[in-house]
Amino acid sequence: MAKIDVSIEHKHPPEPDDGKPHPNTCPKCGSHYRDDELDAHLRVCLHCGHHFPVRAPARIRQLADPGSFVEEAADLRSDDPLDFFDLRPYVERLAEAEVSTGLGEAMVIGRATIGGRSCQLAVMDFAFMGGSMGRVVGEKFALACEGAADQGVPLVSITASGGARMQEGILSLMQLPKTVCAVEELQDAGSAMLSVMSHPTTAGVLASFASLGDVIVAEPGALMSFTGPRVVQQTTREKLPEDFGLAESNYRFGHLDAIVPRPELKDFVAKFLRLFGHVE
Amino acid sequence: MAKIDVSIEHKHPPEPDDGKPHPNTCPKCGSHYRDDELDAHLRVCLHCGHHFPVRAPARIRQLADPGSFVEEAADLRSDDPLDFFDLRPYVERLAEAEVSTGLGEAMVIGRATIGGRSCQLAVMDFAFMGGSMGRVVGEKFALACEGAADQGVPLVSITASGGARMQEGILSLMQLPKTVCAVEELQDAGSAMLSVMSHPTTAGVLASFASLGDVIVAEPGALMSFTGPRVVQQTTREKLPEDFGLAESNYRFGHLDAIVPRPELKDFVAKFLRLFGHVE
Amino acid sequence: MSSEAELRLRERLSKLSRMRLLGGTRLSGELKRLQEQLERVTAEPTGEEIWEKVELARNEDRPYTLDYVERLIEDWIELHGDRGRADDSALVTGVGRFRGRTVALIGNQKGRDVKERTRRNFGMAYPEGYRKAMRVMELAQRHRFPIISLVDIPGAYPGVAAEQHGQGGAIARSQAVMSRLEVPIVACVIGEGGSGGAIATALADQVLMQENAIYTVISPEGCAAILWRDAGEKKKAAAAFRPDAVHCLELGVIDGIVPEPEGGAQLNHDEAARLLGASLEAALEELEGLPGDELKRLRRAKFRAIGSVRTAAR
Amino acid sequence: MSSEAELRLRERLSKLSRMRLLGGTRLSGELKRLQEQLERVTAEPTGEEIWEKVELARNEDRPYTLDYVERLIEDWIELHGDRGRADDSALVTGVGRFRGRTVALIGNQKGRDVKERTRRNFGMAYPEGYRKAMRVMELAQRHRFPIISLVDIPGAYPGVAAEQHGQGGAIARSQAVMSRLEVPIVACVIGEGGSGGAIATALADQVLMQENAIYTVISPEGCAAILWRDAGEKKKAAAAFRPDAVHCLELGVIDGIVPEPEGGAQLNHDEAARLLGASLEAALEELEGLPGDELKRLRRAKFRAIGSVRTAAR
Ligand SMILES: [Zn+2]
Ligand SMILES: [Zn+2]
Repeated sequence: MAKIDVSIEHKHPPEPDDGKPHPNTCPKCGSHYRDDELDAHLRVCLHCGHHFPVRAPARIRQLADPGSFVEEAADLRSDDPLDFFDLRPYVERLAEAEVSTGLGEAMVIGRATIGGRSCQLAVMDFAFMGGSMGRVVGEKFALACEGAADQGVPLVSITASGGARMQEGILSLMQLPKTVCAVEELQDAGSAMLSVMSHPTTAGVLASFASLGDVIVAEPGALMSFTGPRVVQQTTREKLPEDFGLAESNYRFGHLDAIVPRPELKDFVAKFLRLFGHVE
Repeated sequence: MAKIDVSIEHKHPPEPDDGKPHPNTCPKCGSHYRDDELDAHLRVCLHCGHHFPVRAPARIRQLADPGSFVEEAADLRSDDPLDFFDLRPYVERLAEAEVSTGLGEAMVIGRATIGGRSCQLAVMDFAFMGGSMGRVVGEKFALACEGAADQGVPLVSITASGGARMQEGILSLMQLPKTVCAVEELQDAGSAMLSVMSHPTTAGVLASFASLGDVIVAEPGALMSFTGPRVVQQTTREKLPEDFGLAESNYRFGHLDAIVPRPELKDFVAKFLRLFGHVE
Repeated sequence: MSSEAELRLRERLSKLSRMRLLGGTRLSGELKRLQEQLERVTAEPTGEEIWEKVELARNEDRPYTLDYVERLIEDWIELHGDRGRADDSALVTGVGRFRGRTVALIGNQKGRDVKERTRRNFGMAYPEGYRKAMRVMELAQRHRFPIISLVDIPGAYPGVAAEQHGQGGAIARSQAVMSRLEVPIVACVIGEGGSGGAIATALADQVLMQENAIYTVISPEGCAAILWRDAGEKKKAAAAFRPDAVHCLELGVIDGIVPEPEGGAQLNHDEAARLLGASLEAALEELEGLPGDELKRLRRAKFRAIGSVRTAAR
Repeated sequence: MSSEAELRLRERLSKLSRMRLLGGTRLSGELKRLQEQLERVTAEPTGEEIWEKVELARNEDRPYTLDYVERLIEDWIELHGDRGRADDSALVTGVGRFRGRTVALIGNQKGRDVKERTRRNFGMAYPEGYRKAMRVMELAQRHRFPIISLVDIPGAYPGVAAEQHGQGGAIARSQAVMSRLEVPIVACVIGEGGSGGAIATALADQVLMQENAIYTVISPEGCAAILWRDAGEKKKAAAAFRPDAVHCLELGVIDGIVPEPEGGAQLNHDEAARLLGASLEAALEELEGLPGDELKRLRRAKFRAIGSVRTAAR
């Protein structure tokens, strides 16, 4: 019996491990890179095409026309509505995430131009508590939708998330309907949304705004499952298909419009903005 | 290669055959009935539950409150827009069908009450050229929709059809969009539609109005496939599942709300009318 | 008890008292029980008390959706199938008459015996179930039927096929459809309101919870496995996020609590149905006066505001 | 020729002359070719001439949907998947810019070589394809993009899975979606317009046919197999129902004929695309001035009236 619903996982990056490989070592082919080398190639492995994670600020640099990005709502910070304490207090985890990432939360929003076209950006950062969605992420996403609607420009959402932020309890689940309603308001205002899913986009983020783009694309190899492979395997005891939950599988099953390799992403976004940029 | 599209078939009842069984012999269990006996049991085999075909007038007697049915557009007759001639002229086939069935076309429409609730009826008769849908069937169905909308009552559609009437060429295909548009107008007017599929409801009728009911039910054992089993088998050379295309299979695959045995149909329709009968 | 904790409790009590709608209690005249309920709230529940709620919510004798349908809905027509691939019996949909009006009803359905439990996948819908629900919601919209949604799902189903068939997208789109409807929607968590599987059908104008229901972003076991790295710590997890109705009401996540018979709904299905029926009717009556576009606007505004950080921040 | 037959031909010619739109001819200034076309019509086509059209429509070197996309659409983004189970490559959908405006495009896609033909199922969509098309139509509606639909399908697919996945219902619902849209829709049969598979994406404000395309309720082979009890009688069947563009125009089933390069579209893809582009543009321009609800009303009224028997009867 499956009383245990562990459908939200991969919420945290792997714990520090002394024996772990260097973060710039390709997990697929073992190639090793210097930081500047990898950045110069958009953090894509030159040998095998593996897409390394991209932090939100770097993603914005990759996509936005130079100097065009203006961040919004940067000062929003989560509080601790439940006084949540597991092995450590939530507030301590938040503070630590802010220090280690330099970000106030797991999503950065703002206005930019891409290929000369205006848009609103909402970019997630997996390094901030596994890109989990609590009230601030939900609020920032809603503000991004409102900003796009107000300006009559499309919204470009780039996700990387393990799902809802457990430490905010049921309020984190409420970010699903909140962000869904925000997308609906955006669409009623006539603005379009492009959803770009990067690795991983799972659970509560997959089951809300990320799946509601007018056009939905993913980066190669991105995990896009509501429930993570480990939990599915434990529950069903089936051998999982090799590409379980990956972008390639999602594309085959009809859930994605395209898989866009990172070097082509800026052009793709610019094309999307040319087609969907006009609001009546 | 499947250049041959024989997706519309079962258009005609089997040719007369001297060795054929008596029409009141149950094809499933071999039980034999007198006409009055079978009619008294709504033409359902007492032994095995097989549903024999029901002619349109009999169907209306089974469902409508006694004396409530008022036929409409009874004098509409098909002409022959293509001067169509296969082994015999279309006009000859039409005349013969009228003589042998006593009906002007393969659909009877009119107003009635069922369980005391007003509705519009559109009932097909397979005995008239295999219940095929030409311009008059399309027109009658559209008139039924308009009548239901005008009176603010639901439409109850009961189908038995091999599909579009080939002898009217491309104009028979045009009955698909015509009846679809009629249902949409009906729904925009706030009226509901119940679709009851009896054996067989295939091809052009399945692929148009019959699939657009707010609630869709079928009689047990009714064939409901776009392409008939014989053609599918010939084209694919696969062994077909035993219940290929039958109501039971369609129910399992999510295409039907319910399978309603004929003895329960009147109550079901009455319940539908109680729930959907109110127009704001 | 520290004065700070006492303060918080008083605040909580006052919030509760201000609540516009406290289930059917107000209507069925059971003011005494309300008072008792409020008194119980003044004491911070212990971990054990919270865990009792979890166990009550999961009690296998609790009434399920069809038990309520049987007692509350006349002229019930169950609607089957997603018009695409399957009929998912974990999520029941249909139309029927509730206190004189035609309604569409959606509800997770667990099974009573092993065979039915398997057939109904323990109430955990596949994407096909959410698609059926969306189809029925659109039918309700077409005919201006109010919608009742009964939520009782341990969580979205962790299976290979569910993922392949697009579980995440289906849950997202089911919410999107609900946010677009211009008919009244009342949801009630009648057992477990687990994660995305629950919210898929709970984006309602009024969200109620039965007294012993729970509403969670993840099961206590799942939370414990991740945060405590030990599923055995489920009671600690439950105590940390408090999935009970009173807490959900305090947080503004739900709009009212539906009382249950003394000891829990499992002890008296008829009485549980009577109490639920009274709450659903009251909620619908409150909503039915509003025009459709206003309903939609308020529904979206409500979810926009839940747990808002606008003021808390900066 | 009997005087009656001559009369019918003259009537036919005058109907043709009255036609509001005769493909892109009027607009591309090719009046001479129009005249020739009309002259050819005055002669009742022989069975052989009709069969030539069938063979031209099926010519394997004819341009397919993606050949036209390549030549007519800028900034093309192909949209994949039905968001449920699969991506059907027999029916291509996407958005792009056509002569300055963003459009949504839907088209059946046959394959050029054996491998691609198999992958694309000879252009015959599964229900998943129709569902993808509906999704893209709704996207077009949301953003007020006009829709171009290129029809080229031998017929709905006669396969077990296609039936199990609800082919009949999918074809019905695709038409229903088209009848609800409030954006301009132009369809053009660019090869075979076969049966339900064709009409599924052809419920348009303006329906065009290329000069050598055919539009049929059933393939000539299928018709012959049923009515003549011999698929070999396909030429007789074709002659009996005349699936050619001129006849469809006479019957009021289509709104215009798109000229092809001399000898057929297969001989010059660029020129075929130029002529198609001109016709599509003209049709869109005519429609774009109308408000959305008026488009919808006129579209439904048009299909309501095609082949009407109201006057013929009684
Ligand atoms: Zn590599
Ligand atoms: Zn029998």
